[in-house]
Amino acid sequence: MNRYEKVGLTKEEYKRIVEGLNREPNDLELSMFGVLWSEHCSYKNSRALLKLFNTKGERVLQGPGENAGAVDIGDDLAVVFKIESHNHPSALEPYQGAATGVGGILRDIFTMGARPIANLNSIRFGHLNDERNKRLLKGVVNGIGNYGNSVGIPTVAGETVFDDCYSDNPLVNAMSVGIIRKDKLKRAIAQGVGNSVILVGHTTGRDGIGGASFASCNLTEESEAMRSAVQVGDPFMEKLLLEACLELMDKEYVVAVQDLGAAGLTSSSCEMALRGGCGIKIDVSKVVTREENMLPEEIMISESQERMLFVVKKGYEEEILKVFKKWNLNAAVIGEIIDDKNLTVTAGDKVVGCVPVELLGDGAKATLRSYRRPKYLDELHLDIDSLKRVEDLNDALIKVLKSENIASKEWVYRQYDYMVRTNTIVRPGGDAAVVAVEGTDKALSLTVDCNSRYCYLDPYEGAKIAVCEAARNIAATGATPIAITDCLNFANPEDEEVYYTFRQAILGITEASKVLNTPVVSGNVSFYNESNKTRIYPTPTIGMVGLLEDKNKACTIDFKELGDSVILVGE
Amino acid sequence: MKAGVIVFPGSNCDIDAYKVLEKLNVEVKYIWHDEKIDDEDLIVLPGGFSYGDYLRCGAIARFAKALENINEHIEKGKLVLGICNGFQILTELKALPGALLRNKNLNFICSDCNLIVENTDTPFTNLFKKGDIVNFPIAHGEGNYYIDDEGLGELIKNNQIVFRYQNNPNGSVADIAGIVNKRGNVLGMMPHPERAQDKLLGGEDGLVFFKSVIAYFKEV
Amino acid sequence: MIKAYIDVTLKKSILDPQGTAVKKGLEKLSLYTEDVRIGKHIEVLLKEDKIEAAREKIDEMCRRLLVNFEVETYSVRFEVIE
Amino acid sequence: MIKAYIDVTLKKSILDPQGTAVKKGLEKLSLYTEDVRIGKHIEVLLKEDKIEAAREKIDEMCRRLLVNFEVETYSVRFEVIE
Ligand SMILES: Nc1ncnc2c1ncn2[C@@H]1O[C@H](COP(=O)(O)OP(=O)(O)O)[C@@H](O)[C@H]1O
Repeated sequence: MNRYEKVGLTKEEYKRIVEGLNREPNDLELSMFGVLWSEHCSYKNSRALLKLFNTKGERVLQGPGENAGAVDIGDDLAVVFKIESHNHPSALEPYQGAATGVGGILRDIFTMGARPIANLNSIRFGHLNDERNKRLLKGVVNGIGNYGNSVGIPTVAGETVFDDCYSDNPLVNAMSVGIIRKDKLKRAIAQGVGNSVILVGHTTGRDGIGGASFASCNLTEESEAMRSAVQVGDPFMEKLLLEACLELMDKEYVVAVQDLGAAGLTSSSCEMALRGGCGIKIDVSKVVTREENMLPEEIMISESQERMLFVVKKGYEEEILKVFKKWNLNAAVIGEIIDDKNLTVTAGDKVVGCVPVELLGDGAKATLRSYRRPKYLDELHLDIDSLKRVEDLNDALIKVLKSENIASKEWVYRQYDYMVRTNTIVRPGGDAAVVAVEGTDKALSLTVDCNSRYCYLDPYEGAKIAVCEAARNIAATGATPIAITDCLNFANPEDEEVYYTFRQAILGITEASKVLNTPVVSGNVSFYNESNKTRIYPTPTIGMVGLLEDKNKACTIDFKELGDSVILVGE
Repeated sequence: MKAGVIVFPGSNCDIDAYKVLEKLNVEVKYIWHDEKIDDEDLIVLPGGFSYGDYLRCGAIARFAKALENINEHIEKGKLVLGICNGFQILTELKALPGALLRNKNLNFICSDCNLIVENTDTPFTNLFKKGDIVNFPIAHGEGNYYIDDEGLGELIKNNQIVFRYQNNPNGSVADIAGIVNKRGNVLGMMPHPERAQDKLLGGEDGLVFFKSVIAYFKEV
Repeated sequence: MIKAYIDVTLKKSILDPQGTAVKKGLEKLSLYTEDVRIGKHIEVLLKEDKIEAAREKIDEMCRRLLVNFEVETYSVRFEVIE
Repeated sequence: MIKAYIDVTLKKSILDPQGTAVKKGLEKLSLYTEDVRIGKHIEVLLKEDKIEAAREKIDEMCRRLLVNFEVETYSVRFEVIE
C-alpha cells in the first residue's frame, strides 16, 4: 500500500498535495490531509450540490457553513439548531456511538454561544425479529438517553423506524436546538495576529484516531478491525464544559470558539484559520494528553470527545484558565494566531509540520459526480387491483397497530428525560414537541421526519414529502414553520445511481423549502451507508423548527371532550 | 424563610427547584458545591447526575464541601429536601435509611406518576390530606428503593413513609416513593414536585408541596 | 507497585435484574446457565509495595467510597507489579 | 458445577470517565492512587463440571453477548463448586 492510500487519499489527490506544497508531505502532514480531505470533513462529493439549497430568508441570521444555523425569532432572540449523523460509530458500538453523537451536536450549539434547550433524534434499524437489531436499538436509545439526561437537556421528539435496509447500517441522527440573544451569536472565525489559542475540556487520548476517515469508508470486515475508531463519551464533562463555555461566551475578549469534532485539532484549527484568512500555530507539547508518548500526528488527529478550541485576545489567557479551573476542567494555551497563512505544528521549538491553511482546508476538490437514473425505478410498478381484498378489517387494524413502525414509541421516549428544565409544553407522543422560550410568551415547535420508503420510490417527491410532513407536524401544534436542518443519509456516492437519488433529494428539499418559506440553515451528509449485502434507502431526514407566538395556544393531539366534532381537512 | 439550592457539578434540576421557590416568593439562592451552607431554613439537594453519578448515584457528591455541616444543620431542625439525585445523596450520607438500586426494568423512566400521600404530618406535606393522589413526574434510572425487612418495620412504625407509588414503576420495596427521617425534617423522594409547577407543563400539584413548607415556617 | 482487583457485588439477598436480563439474553442465543449475577470490577493501582499496606488502603477505600454496605459486598485480589 | 468469574474492562487506550471520577473522588478523601479503572464483573454459574468445557462456553458468551471487542477486553477465572 502506498503512503497516501494508508490515509485514504487517491493518487490524484496526493499529486495535488505535492504540487501545493512544492514537496512531499511528511507523515504528520499527510495524516492531516488524509482526515481533512476525507468525505466526512471535506464534503467533496456533496458540496457542489448543497449549494442548490434555498438558504435565504428574512429570519436567517446564520446559514450553512458555521457550527450551526441561526434564525431570528423576535424579542432579540435567535434559535440555533443543527442535525448530525453518527451512523457508523453506532453500528460498531451502539451505546457510545449514539452518546458521542449527542455530545457532538450539543457542542455545535453551545459553540455558537447558545444554551441548548432541546434535543431530537431520528433512529433507524432493521426489524426487531433479529436479536442484533434489538441490541442495537437498546444500545442506541440507552446512549442517547444517558447522554442527554446527564447533561440535562430534554430530548423532546424524534422518530424510530424499522426496515430491512437498515439492518447492516443503522442510522442515528441527533439534532439539538438552542436559544441565544441574537447580538451574542459567536462565530468560529480566528482573527488577530498574536491572539492565543486555548484548548479546553477533556484530555487528549488515542481514542477515535482515524474516526473521520473511517466514517467515509464502506462498512467492511476491515473496519471492524479498526478498533480505535470508537470514542467514549463523558456527559459529565460535557455538562461542565457547557456551563464553563456559556459563562465565557459574552466576554468581549473571546474572539472565536470551535468544537473539536471529526479530525480533532486539525480540522478545528484549520477551519477557524480558513474562515479568518489567517494562519495558526499549534505546539503539541502543550496539549494535555491522557496517554504517554503520543506522537504529534496522534495529537493532531485524535477525536477525543468533550474538547473545544478558543481564540482569545492576547493578555486575557488567565481569565479563561480561571473559569475552566473553577469548573474543574483542563485548559492550556497551545498556540497563537500568526500572519502567514499556514497551519504550523511544533513540538516545543521544533517545527514538525507546516501546510497552507487554504490547501488543507479547501483543497479537496468538490466533485460533481455523474449520475444516472436508477434502473430499479423503472422496474417498480404495482397493480393495486392485484392486491388481495382484506376480509377482516378488525384483524387488519390490529395488525397495523402492532407493526413496529406504527406502534407507540413510548418505550423509546420514556427513557429520555423530556421534562428537565421545566419548559416542555407538548411532550413526545404527539405530532411535534413544543418547548417554551423562557422569558417570553413564545414557544418553539420541533420535529424530525422522513419517510425513506417514499424517497426510495421517488427521491424527489419523497424528499418534498419529508419537508411537508415536518411542516404539517409543526402546524398541528399551532406553530408556523420557520426553518429546517437536514441530515442526508445515503449509500456510496461514487455509484451513479446513488448520486442521482442524492441529487434528486436535494432538489426536492429545495423546492418544498421554497414553497413553505423554510430555508435550510444547517445540515449534515452521511455517505457510504451500505454493506456488501444491503444499501439503505435514500434517507434525507428533515429537522424543522416552528414558532408559536403564544405558548398558551399550543395544541395537543388528544380528543378533549365527549361530543366534540371531528373534522377531516385537506385534499 | 430562606432557601438554598445546592449545585453540584452535574446537577440539572437545580434551576427547576429554584424556579418554583422563586415563583412562591421564597428568598432562594444557589449554593455552589464547594461553598458552605449558611443558615438557610430549607436546603434542597436537586436532581441530576452529580459528579456524573459515576460509581453509584450520589456516592461522590456526599463528600462535597457544601454537605460538610449538613448533619449539624439537620440536628438544628432545619429542613433538608432531596429530590431524585438528592434522595440518592441523602441515603449515601446515611441521613436517610436504605439505598436506591437500578430500576427493575433496567431502563431510565420519564413519565407522569401518581403518588399516594401517606403522611401529612411533615413540614413538606401539611397542606395535603392523607390518601390524596398527586401527580409528580418521575425521571430516573436508579429509583428502586431498597431497605431490609427490619428497616422497613422501623419506617412503618415511625410513620416515615411519606409518598407511595400508585403503580410502582421501578420495583421499590413497599411502593415507597419518599421517606422522612425520624424527626421528620429530612425528606428524600424520587418523584419531582418541582416539575409540577405549571398547568401548561402538565400540572401544579407540586405547588401545594412547596406551599406546605412555607406554611410550616409561618407556624414556627 | 501493587494492583488491586476489587469485585463489588450485590448482596445475595438482593435481586439482580441485570443478571436476570443477561441470563435471558444468553438463552436466546441457546447459551444456558444456572445463574448470572453482575457487579462492578474496579482496578486500582497503588504506589505501595507491601500487600499488607495495600490491603489496608483498599479496605479503607471500600469502606468510605467504593462499596455501599447496605446492598453490596466486595472481595479483593492483589498483584505485585514491577 | 462451575462458577466463572468474568472481568470485563475497557481497553487501555479508551477513556474511562468512571475510573477518572472515582480517582478524583478518592483524592478528596486523601486516598491517593496511581490509576483507577472500572469495568464489569460477571459471575456465571454453569452446569458443566469440566473447566475445559466451561471455558469454551464462557468464551462463546463473551464473544456473542457479554463483551464488545470494539472497546472492551475480558479475563476469566473458574471455580469448581460441589
Ligand atoms: N427516537 C425518538 N425519540 C423521541 N421521541 C420519539 C422517538 N421516536 C418517536 N418519538 C415520538 O413518538 C411520537 C410518534 O412518532 P411518529 O410515529 O414518528 O409520529 P408521526 O408519524 O405522527 O410523525 C412523536 O411524538 C415522536 O416525537
